[in-house]
Amino acid sequence: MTDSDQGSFEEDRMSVAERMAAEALIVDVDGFEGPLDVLLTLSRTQKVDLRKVSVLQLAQQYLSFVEKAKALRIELAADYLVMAAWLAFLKSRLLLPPDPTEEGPSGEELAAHLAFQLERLQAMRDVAARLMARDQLGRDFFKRGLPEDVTRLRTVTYSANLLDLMQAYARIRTRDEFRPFVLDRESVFTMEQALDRMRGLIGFAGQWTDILSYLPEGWETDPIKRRSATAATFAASLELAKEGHVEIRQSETFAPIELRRKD
Amino acid sequence: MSEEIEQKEESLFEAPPIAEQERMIEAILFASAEPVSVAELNARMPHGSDAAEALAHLRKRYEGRGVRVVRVGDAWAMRTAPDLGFLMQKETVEQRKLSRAAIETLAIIAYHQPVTRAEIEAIRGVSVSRGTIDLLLDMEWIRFGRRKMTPGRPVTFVVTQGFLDHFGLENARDLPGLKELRSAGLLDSTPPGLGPTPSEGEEGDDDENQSEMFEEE
Amino acid sequence: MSEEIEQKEESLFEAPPIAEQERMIEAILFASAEPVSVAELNARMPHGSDAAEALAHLRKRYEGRGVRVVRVGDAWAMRTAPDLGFLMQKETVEQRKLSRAAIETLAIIAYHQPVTRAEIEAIRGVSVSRGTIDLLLDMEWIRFGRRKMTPGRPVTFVVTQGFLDHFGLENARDLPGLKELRSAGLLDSTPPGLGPTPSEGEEGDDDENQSEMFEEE
Repeated sequence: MTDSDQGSFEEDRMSVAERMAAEALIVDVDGFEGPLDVLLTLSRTQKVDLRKVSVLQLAQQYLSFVEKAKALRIELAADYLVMAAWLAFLKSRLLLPPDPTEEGPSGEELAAHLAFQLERLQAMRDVAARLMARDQLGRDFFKRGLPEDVTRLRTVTYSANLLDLMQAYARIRTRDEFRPFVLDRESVFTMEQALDRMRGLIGFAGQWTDILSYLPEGWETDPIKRRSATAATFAASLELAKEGHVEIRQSETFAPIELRRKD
Repeated sequence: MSEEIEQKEESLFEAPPIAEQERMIEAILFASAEPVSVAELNARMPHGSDAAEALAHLRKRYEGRGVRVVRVGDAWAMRTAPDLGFLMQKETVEQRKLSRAAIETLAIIAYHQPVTRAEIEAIRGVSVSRGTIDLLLDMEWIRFGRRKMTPGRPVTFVVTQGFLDHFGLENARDLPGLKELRSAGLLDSTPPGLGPTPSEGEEGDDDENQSEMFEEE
Repeated sequence: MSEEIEQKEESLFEAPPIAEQERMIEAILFASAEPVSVAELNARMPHGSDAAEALAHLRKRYEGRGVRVVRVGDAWAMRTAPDLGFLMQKETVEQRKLSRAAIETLAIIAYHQPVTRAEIEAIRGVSVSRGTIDLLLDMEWIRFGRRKMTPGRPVTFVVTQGFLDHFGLENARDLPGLKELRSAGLLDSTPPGLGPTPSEGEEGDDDENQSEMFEEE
């Protein structure tokens, strides 16, 4: 390293080669993987064991790197600037006598931690390189080219437990009960049907006749059908009376309802 | 990288020792996806090698081993010894859940045996595939029962002792009835207050069935 | 879904002689492209066999041959001798070009496992892209490990058997330079002699991590 008479150890302590390297850094800033990567590269210019790296000098190198980047109007990502601020802080801590009232780690501790981070990153890079330099499968050593497949003799056994069985049965037996509610059309005789039927018959009803005699054939015995047919016939009788085709009478409560043609 | 070495070796013009050639063939045959001819071996090995001779040594070395060097057409390959073929089989027992169709069919047979296929279909409301019946027969959970004394004399199905064993039943009478299923919450989806339901009406039949259920073999 | 249950070979016969067991293992390992675990070897061999012992014999037999018996984690495989790689241009598989970020991330996972993403980022000083992790997962060189018992229970990454196989490592303890790194304190999160710093408060876990580091599959 060349000594400089200007006192400040900053840029002048750097050799031409180092300065060119620093400039190359800036041009190449996209190629860096963040501030730590830059710091690691800068620390190499100190040409010492990473354990003996001067963090103060490194901080200075980094700060001047950021300054130059700014001068060259290179947009630096925020984390580069955060690192710069932190290093500026670290630098002041290292340069000023320790303030006993100050809390937190000392400047030396912070510096040691930074040096450790750099050393650790470098160590990881070294072992990564060693790892990749190993013999590799498919490049240096090979697996069986024609593996003989294991034939699987597959026996399938089926399982079901009692609960499955009962649930299955329950499912089948409840299915019927759960069909959507629909009227059982088979045992329903509608008023329209009754009207049709009676219109054809009232022509013969010259005398008073019990309306129950108009129930359709086959609907008299089954109670459900009988009820439906009776109601329909009654309603149809009222409708016919309303239309003026028939007359209706009932002698007393619950007595037969009779009708006859109205001329 | 590898080219460099090869060039170096070729430039020496001296064939590697036969033991080394044997190693090479071993590696090539092992890694190759296809049988390799002697010509190709020679082409791949350093200049001056004698693949045929090295191959003969290799063949001898593997005699009686778990792997052997075999001729395939006019090429060579390594294969596992034929007597160890059984090791290349992996016996696995796969447990599968019975399909819904199968378990429903089985349940109907268990509750209504002896039951014809037509009856099963009437109860399930869908047709029963031949495969489902075959599977249950195959598993020996059902078997053919007596023919029914109805027109066509259809075959019936009944459950087997194996079925009873599997489900931990002494006999099919132990199967819970619909009332029990309901009280066990298995039928709890029945809307309340419907009064006597058709299914309950059939419970009377169940007893009847069950007397029929245990026909002798 | 379908559970496979290895059917234990029940044999009333005595285990085959060790030389025969060796042949069997030879055949099984030879036939398989992927490492086979000792447990699987035992399962496939006749009842009473001792795969571990037979393996030791077999390994010895293949010493110095063109093909070797190698250990990969808790499994075993046969692989060609690395010095014969030059013969295998035909078998060489195109290696995926890994970015520097991917290589470093892989190394950090291998040496620091189980390691969280945040820890990887602390070491590299930059964020780790999702693509890098995905690529390594996709290559089956890394997999998810146990969650860390720290707030948020972050997932961790560990290297796989495939990673060991690819780099010819018997187990993660054999990683080059691992011992030196550990004794230099470079696998810790803080420099030796310094307490945890506010930025890396997870130090307490480290000792625990390292004992965990070689968790079995």
